[in-house]
Amino acid sequence: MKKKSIRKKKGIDWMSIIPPWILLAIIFAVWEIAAKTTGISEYILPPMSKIIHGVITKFPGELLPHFLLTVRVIVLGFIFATILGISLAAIFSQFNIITKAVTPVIIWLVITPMITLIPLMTLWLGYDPVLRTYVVILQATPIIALNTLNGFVNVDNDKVELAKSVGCTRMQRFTKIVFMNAMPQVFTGIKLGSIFSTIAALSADIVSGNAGLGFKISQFTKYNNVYMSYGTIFLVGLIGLTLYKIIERIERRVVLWKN
Amino acid sequence: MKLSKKTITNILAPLVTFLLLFGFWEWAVSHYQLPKWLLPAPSGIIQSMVVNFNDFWPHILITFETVLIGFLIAVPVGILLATLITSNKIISAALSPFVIFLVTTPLVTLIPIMMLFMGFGQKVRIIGVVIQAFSIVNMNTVTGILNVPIIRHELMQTMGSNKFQSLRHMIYPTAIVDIFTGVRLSAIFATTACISAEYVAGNHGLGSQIIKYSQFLKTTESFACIFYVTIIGLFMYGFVAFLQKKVIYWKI
Amino acid sequence: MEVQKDARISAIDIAKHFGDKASGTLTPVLDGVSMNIQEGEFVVILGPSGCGKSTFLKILGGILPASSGKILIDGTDYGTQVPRELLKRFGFVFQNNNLLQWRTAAGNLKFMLETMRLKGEAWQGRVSEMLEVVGLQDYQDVYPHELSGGMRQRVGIARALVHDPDVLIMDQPMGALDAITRQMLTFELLDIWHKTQKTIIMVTNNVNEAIILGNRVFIFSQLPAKILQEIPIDIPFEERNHQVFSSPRFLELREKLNHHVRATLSLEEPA
Amino acid sequence: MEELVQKEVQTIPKIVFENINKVFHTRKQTIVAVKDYDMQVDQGDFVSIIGPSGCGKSTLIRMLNGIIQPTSGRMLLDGIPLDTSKPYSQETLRKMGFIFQQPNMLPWYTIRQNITLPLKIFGLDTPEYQEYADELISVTGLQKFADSYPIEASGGALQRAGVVRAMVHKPEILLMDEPFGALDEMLREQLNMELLSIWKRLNITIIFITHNVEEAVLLSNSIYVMATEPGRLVEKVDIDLPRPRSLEMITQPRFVSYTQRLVDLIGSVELRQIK
Repeated sequence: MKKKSIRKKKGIDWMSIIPPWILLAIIFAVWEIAAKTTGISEYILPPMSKIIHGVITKFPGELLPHFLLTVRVIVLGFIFATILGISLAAIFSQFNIITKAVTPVIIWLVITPMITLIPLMTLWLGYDPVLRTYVVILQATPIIALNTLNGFVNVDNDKVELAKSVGCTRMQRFTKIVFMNAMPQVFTGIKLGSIFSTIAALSADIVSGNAGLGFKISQFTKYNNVYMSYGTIFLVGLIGLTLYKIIERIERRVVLWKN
Repeated sequence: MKLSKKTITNILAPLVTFLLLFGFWEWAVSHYQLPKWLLPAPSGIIQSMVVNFNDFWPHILITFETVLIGFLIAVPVGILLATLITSNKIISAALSPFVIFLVTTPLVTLIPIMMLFMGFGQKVRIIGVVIQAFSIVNMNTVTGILNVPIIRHELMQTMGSNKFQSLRHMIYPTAIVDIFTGVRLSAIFATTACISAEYVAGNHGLGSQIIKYSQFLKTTESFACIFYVTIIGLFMYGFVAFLQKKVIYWKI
Repeated sequence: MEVQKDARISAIDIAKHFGDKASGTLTPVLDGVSMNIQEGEFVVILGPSGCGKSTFLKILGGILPASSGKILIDGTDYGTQVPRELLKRFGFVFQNNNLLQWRTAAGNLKFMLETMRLKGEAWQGRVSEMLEVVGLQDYQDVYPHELSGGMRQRVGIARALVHDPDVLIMDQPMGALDAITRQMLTFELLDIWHKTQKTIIMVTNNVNEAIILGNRVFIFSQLPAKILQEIPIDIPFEERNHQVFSSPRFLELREKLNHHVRATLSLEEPA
Repeated sequence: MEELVQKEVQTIPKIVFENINKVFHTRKQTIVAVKDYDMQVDQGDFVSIIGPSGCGKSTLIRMLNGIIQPTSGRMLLDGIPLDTSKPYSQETLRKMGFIFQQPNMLPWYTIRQNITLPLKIFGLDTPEYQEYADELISVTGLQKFADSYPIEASGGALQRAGVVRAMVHKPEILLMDEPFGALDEMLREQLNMELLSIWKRLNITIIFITHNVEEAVLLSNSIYVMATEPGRLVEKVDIDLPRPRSLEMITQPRFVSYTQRLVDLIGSVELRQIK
């Protein structure tokens, strides 16, 4: 029996791949010309060629340890925050009274930037850079939990009726229907969590000022190597963008039904 | 007005939770005799918030101004730019990765450079807040506009409506829910951005005070500043919710 | 209304209201509906949209509790709510198919077996068997968003049959389909009923469907719904095919049903 | 009968489709939505187009209304060819009213604001047109919903508002894309009769798209039957049932013979590939 799957092979969508690269080339060119011709001092607008060259040469030696530290802090903190955020939301969503009681507390944690705790963190936990992961967890978990909780609580009525018509137990209802049904909301939370993680990690770098790309950026600026500052900022941006794109790719594979 | 059972639980339950949380915090501090420099008790913090109010007030004002002004600039800029981006297929395809790049690059990294040519003043921090806050509004507005159903575009086409008429009568109202998601997030990003900017640029604003007090082990004052930041965050959250109620009047 | 002893399902004076008098949001939906349904019968409920037909079905299907009245299954009285363990013997087909979008067609059927803890090869075999009954054996691993409306509806029907229930409850199964697919699916449904000999209770607002499928048609009134008419359909199974539309008996019944239903509309000015 | 013939000779046809083709190129495949389509509709005629989903019926009227550009072929309105290279002028668009399958109301405007929106966009916001809008609203029994928001109105009321909105700028042609497809049967019959009375009173030309064979036979003078892949005209069936049409006709033998013939025409095409 020939298994017919009417899923057509997805052609590569050139339309969304080519234009961004062209625009990137244009920006690089314009930046280069502006830096070279308009006479703005190199401390304000270094030429793009110098920035790229600087980053490539300095990366293996000077930048690599700080790059690895910041990436480790972001990724570890983000993954832990995602697991923590989703499991907390799963627990809180079980009973309506708990959801009502806890949501305002989560909102309080979201609107109070957890990075306000960074100066106290160094006081409590000392200067060990790895401890910045805790700041990332504190900053990212509430936003992930809030969106996930929203997804778990607002289940559309049809699905609730389906669960009742089949006589699902509470556990079955959650694992087989509610959890997957909330995936779009969960991924919104996770994407926001990744953005908050980068912000928290870089803020911690700059405040504690002894390691990490954030520290290198303020150091480069202090010693007027402005082209290296720009290079490192682009590097940080790339980390954030890559993390975001990885999450988007996973989402496309998990949430199949959203076009 | 008879409070129905539902509204009671909506107010009572969170109240009880907060009381429990702060109660536990208060009990833990006194029970384990934690020194004030390590972890102050909530009562101590609130007392400091009241007693040293005049020292805090100028910084609260500066932080609040920075967040509010940055937010009020970021929202229109974000929406307008999103409208431009989505007006043409090629532009929107080209710009979409950059829209995300702006959101995922923490502004705190830009502050050191901006300080080079703009000094320590509040201007730097406001611009920083605008950059961080506008990018999230921009991203959500782009999503909202791109999700407008085709059948509504067709409706406007059957009336021969031009771009502005379509935007005013159909596109913005349809996308308004996504736009407000962006606005709500932008308020949160604005507060976060302002604090991280104050860590680096200058010694005004609650962010700088938190660092100063923590360096002198005045943890109670640090926490007082953190609670003031919460109040600012709460105000922004309430302000956006109020705006949403006024603008989106047709939703139940 | 008294209970018929050998009835498969009996609903006695079922009433239902939403909201409560205190907050002034009391809206009565069902006002004393009674029905005795025999084994292997195809009962159709016909009535204007928004008249509480679906609510009555959801009460029978154990989704909603009745506000008052009695539900009896095989003679035993279960009061206002069908107990959870009994739901294994019911299959519910929703109007908008209500498939789990993250599971394939076969996955949606397996969902039923998993939640009802029906393990073993025999049951797994039924998954492809039921998909074959609705003509979708080639689409086992296809996701709902890749299927057309008609095909999704058929997966919904297969899902309601996979755990071999005694009673099939259908809430306007063809409501959201275009007229051509709807007519084809009607005859397929008749065929499925004939092959599986299940007891079926279906709600529809389409008079043709009611005559082709039903052997008894109950006409519901406007909100709050009560039974206005009970009309037997005496067209034999063999004659219920594409040619039936022009048979005099069909046209006569159609006129009769239309007349009664239009009567329910005229009670209240056009919606 | 001669009165009909005499009318045929003089007047120019209201709408003409000449060899219209439409091909959609998507990343995965190309679809021939409409192939070599010809049609002529006279002023005041009521024409239906029926066929399985995906046979290009909706594309056809969207091309006439300028929402979609045809790949090749010509369309004439009152004998004048339509320039499909650029969006239509407001004068051309004002001649046509489009009715969608779902009501397509804007939830932030009241029913009355939705209905009078075309007047604002077309620049016809004069008291005379506003009065006409009010008259249409009362004729179709919508006064009750006029000042409420779409979320508070019933499906039937919303669909009626959609019809009124398409007529508020006094168009000469109504293009209806399965307007009553989503409604239940009783309500559909009611709206069909109301549509016939509006059509007679305003002497307006109507192109009606539907899946429902019975609805097409009840409403139209002639029916164009289409098939899918590629979307093409299979046959044109003229309905010479007497006017005015009534719901009682549906069970009469001549009516049933028409519906049977059309079902066979569509049925034969459809069964080959179940969509």
